[in-house]
Amino acid sequence: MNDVRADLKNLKIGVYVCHCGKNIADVVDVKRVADFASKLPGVEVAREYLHMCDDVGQEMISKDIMELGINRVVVAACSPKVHELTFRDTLRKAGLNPYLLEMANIREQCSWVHRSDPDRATEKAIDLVKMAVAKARWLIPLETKAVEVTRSALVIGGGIAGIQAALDVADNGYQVYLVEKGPSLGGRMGQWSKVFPTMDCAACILTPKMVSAAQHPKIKLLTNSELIEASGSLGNFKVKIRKRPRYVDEEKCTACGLCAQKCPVRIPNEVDFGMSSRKAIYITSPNAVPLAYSIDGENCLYLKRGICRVCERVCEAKAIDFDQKEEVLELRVGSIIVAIGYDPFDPTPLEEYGFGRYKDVVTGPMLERMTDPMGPTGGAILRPSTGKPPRKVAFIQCVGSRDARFNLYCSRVCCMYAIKDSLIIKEQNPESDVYIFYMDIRAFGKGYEEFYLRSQEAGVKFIRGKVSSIREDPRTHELVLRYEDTLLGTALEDSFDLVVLSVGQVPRADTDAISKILGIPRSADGFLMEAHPKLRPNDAVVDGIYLAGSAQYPKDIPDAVAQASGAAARALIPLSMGQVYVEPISPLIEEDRCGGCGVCVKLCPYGALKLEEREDKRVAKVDEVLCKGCGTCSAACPSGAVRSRMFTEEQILSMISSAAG
Amino acid sequence: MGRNRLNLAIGLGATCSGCDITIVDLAEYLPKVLSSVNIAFWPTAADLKLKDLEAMANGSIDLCLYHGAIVNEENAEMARLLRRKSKLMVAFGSCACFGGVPGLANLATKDSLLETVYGTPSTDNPKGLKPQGEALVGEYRMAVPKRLDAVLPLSGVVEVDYSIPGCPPQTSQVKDAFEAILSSDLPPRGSVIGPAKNLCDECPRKREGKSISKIVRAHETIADQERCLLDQGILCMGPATRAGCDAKCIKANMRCEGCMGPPDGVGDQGAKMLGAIASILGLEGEDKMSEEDVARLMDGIVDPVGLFYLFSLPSSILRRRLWEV
Amino acid sequence: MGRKYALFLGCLIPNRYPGIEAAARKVLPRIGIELADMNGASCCPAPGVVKSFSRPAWLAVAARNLCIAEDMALDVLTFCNGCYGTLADANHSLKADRALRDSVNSKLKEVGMVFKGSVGVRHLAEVLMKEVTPEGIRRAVTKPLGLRAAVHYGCHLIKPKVLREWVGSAERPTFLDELTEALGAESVEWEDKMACCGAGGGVRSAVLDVSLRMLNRKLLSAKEAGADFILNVCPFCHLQFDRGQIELQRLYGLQPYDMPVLHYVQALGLAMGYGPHELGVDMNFVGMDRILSKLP
Amino acid sequence: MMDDALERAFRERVAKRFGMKKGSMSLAIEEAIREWMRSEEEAKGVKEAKVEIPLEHVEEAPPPSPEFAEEIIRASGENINKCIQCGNCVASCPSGRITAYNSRRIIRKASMGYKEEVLRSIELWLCTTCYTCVERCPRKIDVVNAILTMRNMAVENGWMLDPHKVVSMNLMKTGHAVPIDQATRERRKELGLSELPPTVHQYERALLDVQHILKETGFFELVEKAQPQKAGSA
Repeated sequence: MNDVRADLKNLKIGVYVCHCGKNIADVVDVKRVADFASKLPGVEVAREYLHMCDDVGQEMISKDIMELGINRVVVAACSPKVHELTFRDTLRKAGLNPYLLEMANIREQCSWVHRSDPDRATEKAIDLVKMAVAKARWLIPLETKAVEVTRSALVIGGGIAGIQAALDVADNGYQVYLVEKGPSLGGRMGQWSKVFPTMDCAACILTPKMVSAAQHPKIKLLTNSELIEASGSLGNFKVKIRKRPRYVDEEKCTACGLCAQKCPVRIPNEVDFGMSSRKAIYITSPNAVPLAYSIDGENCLYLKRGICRVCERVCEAKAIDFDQKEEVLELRVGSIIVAIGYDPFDPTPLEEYGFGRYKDVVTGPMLERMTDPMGPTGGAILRPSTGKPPRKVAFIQCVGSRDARFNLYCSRVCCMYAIKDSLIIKEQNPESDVYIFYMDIRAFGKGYEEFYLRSQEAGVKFIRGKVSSIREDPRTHELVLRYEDTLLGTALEDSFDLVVLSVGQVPRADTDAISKILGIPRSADGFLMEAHPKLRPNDAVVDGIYLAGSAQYPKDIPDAVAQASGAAARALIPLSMGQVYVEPISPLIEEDRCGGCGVCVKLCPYGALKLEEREDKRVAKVDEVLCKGCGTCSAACPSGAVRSRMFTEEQILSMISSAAG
Repeated sequence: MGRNRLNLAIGLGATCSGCDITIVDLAEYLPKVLSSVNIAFWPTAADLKLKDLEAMANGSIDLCLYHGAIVNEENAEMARLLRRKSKLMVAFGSCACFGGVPGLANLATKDSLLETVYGTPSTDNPKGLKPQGEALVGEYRMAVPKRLDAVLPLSGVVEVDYSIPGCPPQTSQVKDAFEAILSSDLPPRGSVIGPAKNLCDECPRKREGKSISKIVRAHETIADQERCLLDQGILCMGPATRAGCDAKCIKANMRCEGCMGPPDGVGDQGAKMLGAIASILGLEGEDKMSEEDVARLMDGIVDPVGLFYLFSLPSSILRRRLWEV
Repeated sequence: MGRKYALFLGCLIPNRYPGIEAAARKVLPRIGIELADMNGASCCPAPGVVKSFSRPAWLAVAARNLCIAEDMALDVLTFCNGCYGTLADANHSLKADRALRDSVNSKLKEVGMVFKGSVGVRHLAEVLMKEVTPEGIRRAVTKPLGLRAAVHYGCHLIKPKVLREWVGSAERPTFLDELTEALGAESVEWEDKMACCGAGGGVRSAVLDVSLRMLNRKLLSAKEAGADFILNVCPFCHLQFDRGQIELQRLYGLQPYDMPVLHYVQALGLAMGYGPHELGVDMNFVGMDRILSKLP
Repeated sequence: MMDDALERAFRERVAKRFGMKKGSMSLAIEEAIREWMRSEEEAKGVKEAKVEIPLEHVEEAPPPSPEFAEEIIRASGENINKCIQCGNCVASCPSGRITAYNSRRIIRKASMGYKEEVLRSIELWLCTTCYTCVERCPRKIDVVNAILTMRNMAVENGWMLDPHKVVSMNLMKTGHAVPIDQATRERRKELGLSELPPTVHQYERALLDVQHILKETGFFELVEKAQPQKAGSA
């Protein structure tokens, strides 16, 4: 295992150039690439074929391994992200060490990006193959390592996605820790009243799920809790959870609400986006799970200033417990599902819409709260300025979405929720006029286009044009919208008494913190990045961590639930396998070269390196479970003692000289 | 030592001759060496002429220790001649191994070098004379050897069998080399005679973290004798330098300048050290640093080539500076 | 305390509204802004017209003006939004784009100049806001105006915002209102306050009626808001508001708006106790009686 | 001042036409002014306030040239093909509110390659370069930059409005787009300023430099080759 010198004798390299149907062959002259490769030193055979990844292609490679004694394989095809595992398997089945494979990406890096210049794309493909062959000469056989798995899972986030994922894993018989930052399960869905396109009551379908999660024998629910530290890898994560005190004994509290009645502190209610107020001891909803009050330590008079304790005096169940302390729990889990959800976009920076300045300009989620019987208006849609029902309502779509100044992506839910709310307004007051200003209506889901039609039939007017500005008429307090009806081609002005900004979903404020703790990167839009956008949409980039719901990208409820079940199924794989194989990515430290200078130790982003004291010397030592194979240590080691097994200096240098030569 | 004496040559190129002194420094061991060798060629110590050397049969010298860099055509010719005559060619000292201090000339052009040497105000050269390639002196045509475009290590002109780095090499290394040769117990060809590890292995100092928040130049402080110099912000080359010198400079509270060259497995000493420094520089609190903070920190590195490539520029991937024509 | 700037006059200030120039030369040194003349400067050249015809010509002439300030080693100060638009944007492009700079310098070489990118371009409003500060203005004011001002920012002062970070908000900036309030005036809220006066882009010179109809909306809304006068920081907006009123009257027979127009330096002069004549305020087309009679 | 009877009559009419509600007065006044302006113009023989697109310019629509969009993108650096036709620019446009100027349509036409139609249209010259659309464009297209680039192309083709030619001549002759006049000379003296400002007006050598630069950059040539073009009334 310590021998990192490649066997340069008896080299027999096989090169396999893939057409990828027409994907590669339409641009790159695959025959020329294969002909060229066949003349490279050490190459025994070079072939091209329609689909190297199909049965016939793989068979071609294994036959060569067995019959011609090929002992290094170079596949010139797509990105290793797509098929490296496929071909490693081919090698393994043919009896060759799977790490004696090198891939040249002549699809993404040649044919796709240089479609307009086939000649040079072919030359580049030849260069890449030349480099891959040069590297292949120096490949060394490596072994994967089997590690025992901790058979439990952590689910972060108690919204609909987190609940679904937790239930699926627990129903398979494995222990789940469901961590929720707030005092109750429910998440964003818990804030909505009716959901599209069926218009059913969100609480009616969500509450039973919340209850089954809370009562599930295999689910340990941790509310008021958040992840603060994580280490380890697939199969064996070690996490630390900080559990903030509730100051109310969940078991004793009967949720009678007397405490909140008497509590003297009044603060804006975040559930209602500040449209109502709550007390320092509060419950997020009458359907909350666990159904127990909670004291907000930031605002409680006793906890902040040592006075009051009214709640304690009035509580007949004696449930108030100011002695509760913050706890830090250390858990071991085999897989982690991240379902931290999203925040609604804050439209304040779009100054042309005057949100925050004009009372009657509200966001879609604020309107949602008004439609909730338990919301700030008891379910009635009212103008905030007058408290009266609006007669003319405008919805402005794509506020902060599909907008290069803010978020370029489409938020996927705003068209449908605006249509839903337009129908609710029409239901509540059929006389009212409702306009939806849109750029495109995206009604892509099952039953969505039908829903759109229903809204048109109800008399909602759809105007294709982005509203440029909102101004309040100082006399009438009506909101004057400027827009172009682009289908008519005329610039217009019209007055409304309520304007709803259809804001989209943005990554939750704590996404960055979670991404750093778990070491899972974010994509350019700020959401957590999936391992592959098409083939591994449920996996985070780090093995053993899975994504569910809007943490990955804006989603509506059906999509969030579907992805949650998908993530749960993925997370169950290591748990049910019991063992996982760790890639030989950790570096090899050549002890006879290491002088123990310690440069690598401080540098390792995963804390996987430490100096080990020997009799008369120190040497660096790597923890293979913690190591993620980033290669930082090997690049930084000033004495060349740390070597990345899959990117040895010889491999890289030979690639460079073959490219230069 | 019953058998024939070894034919020994000590050749030299652009050298300060400190390497010669190392041999003399063998002290009590010297008689043993001298009794087992026959000095075939050693311009510093023995009166032998070029034509004597030319007259020898090819391969008649058993061992040639060559010190000094290859700077001009004469050096190159001498190296090639000795190579032909010698069975074993050893690059002796850092100039021969990597180009050494004379290698820093690769930062200048031929003209600017002459300008510096013959044209600075401190030079007594009222007529502003500069060496000519060729000149007639009376009836003789005198030629100054032509300077090469770049300073090269010995391996730049001939094949080298072994290297003994150091400025100068340690007497212990020389002893080891002689022992090995005399007993015919030779390491694989191409090896460096010396420990494979870096200097930290020999360094007695205590190291804590490795994270530099401020760069301190050696003359700006009196370093703590106990603690790792890098931890104190002094850019010690130890981590990227071969051990074998017994950390002499370090023990004198002086940073390692890297004279032993890179340890085994490292091609480019300066680049490796730069890589390490870049990795640990400002590591602590890096996320809070502005562009300006980073720039200020980097400005602490004065004369980076002189700092990281004092001995190894000609054998590095940089090799020499290029000028726009 | 006190900073020296290269004063860029442009065309309209010296050649149509010299009162603004006179006011600036009197008032600014008293609040710590020293002015040095840019001898031989030309038209900036106008961003609406010249830039519309030939970007290379526009850029080269602008670069020449910048070179004059570079030779003086002073930042450029202008109180015309058009000049600011041209000089600030040209300066930015030339500093950012080396190829552009080289091509312009090849033209400048023939007149013995070279653009180095060594100075900045400031609008008076920026300098007043950031260096003098509203508090500094307030201290210099001896006769608070006590009037209701319809503050007009003008477009090129605040947009494109990418090149004017100091502006803060392009939709609802507040700095000019703060500077106006510092004069003891009230800045009224008026519809279409941020709208264009209609003069720019070559529209006023080529299609006057379109330009005047834009102006008419602004004047109507200023009047409705009960403003005593329109305050601006640009001689072209100034000209549009001032002469435009007369043109609306003459060409379309509208009732006179009788809405006085003041450039900020003139309003500052009044608030510092200068007489209207010294500030050339009486050289406007629209009479000033309405406000002069209200002044303390 | 309006007499009371007239005012009463006006108010009655307003109530009839616009209903008794807030804001109707201002709507009525605006309409009245518009009506008034139109009748005054007709009476005085002033051309109609709406900008006319001269017929000869659009009589034969040439076929689209697909490379037009590419030319604009290359010259301006603005990828007009990114436009999603949301109309935000038009709704933001102070000029578009009162004229036929529609920046969205110009961008669309340019993107589709209707070169002649775009470059020859008077619409192209109705942008006041206020940049409001630029600030609000959800695709971050600098519409003004694109429009100015198209104007440069129009001028390059010899299409320059007459009044603009006058401004350009001023610049070439005097170094100022708006040169000094006799009345201002007098006012300057009255204000204690130098009769001529310390600009190119005072420094002849500097004027020659400016003229040299304008020649070198081809400005003289551009202006000379401009064909006579009518614009709106002045």
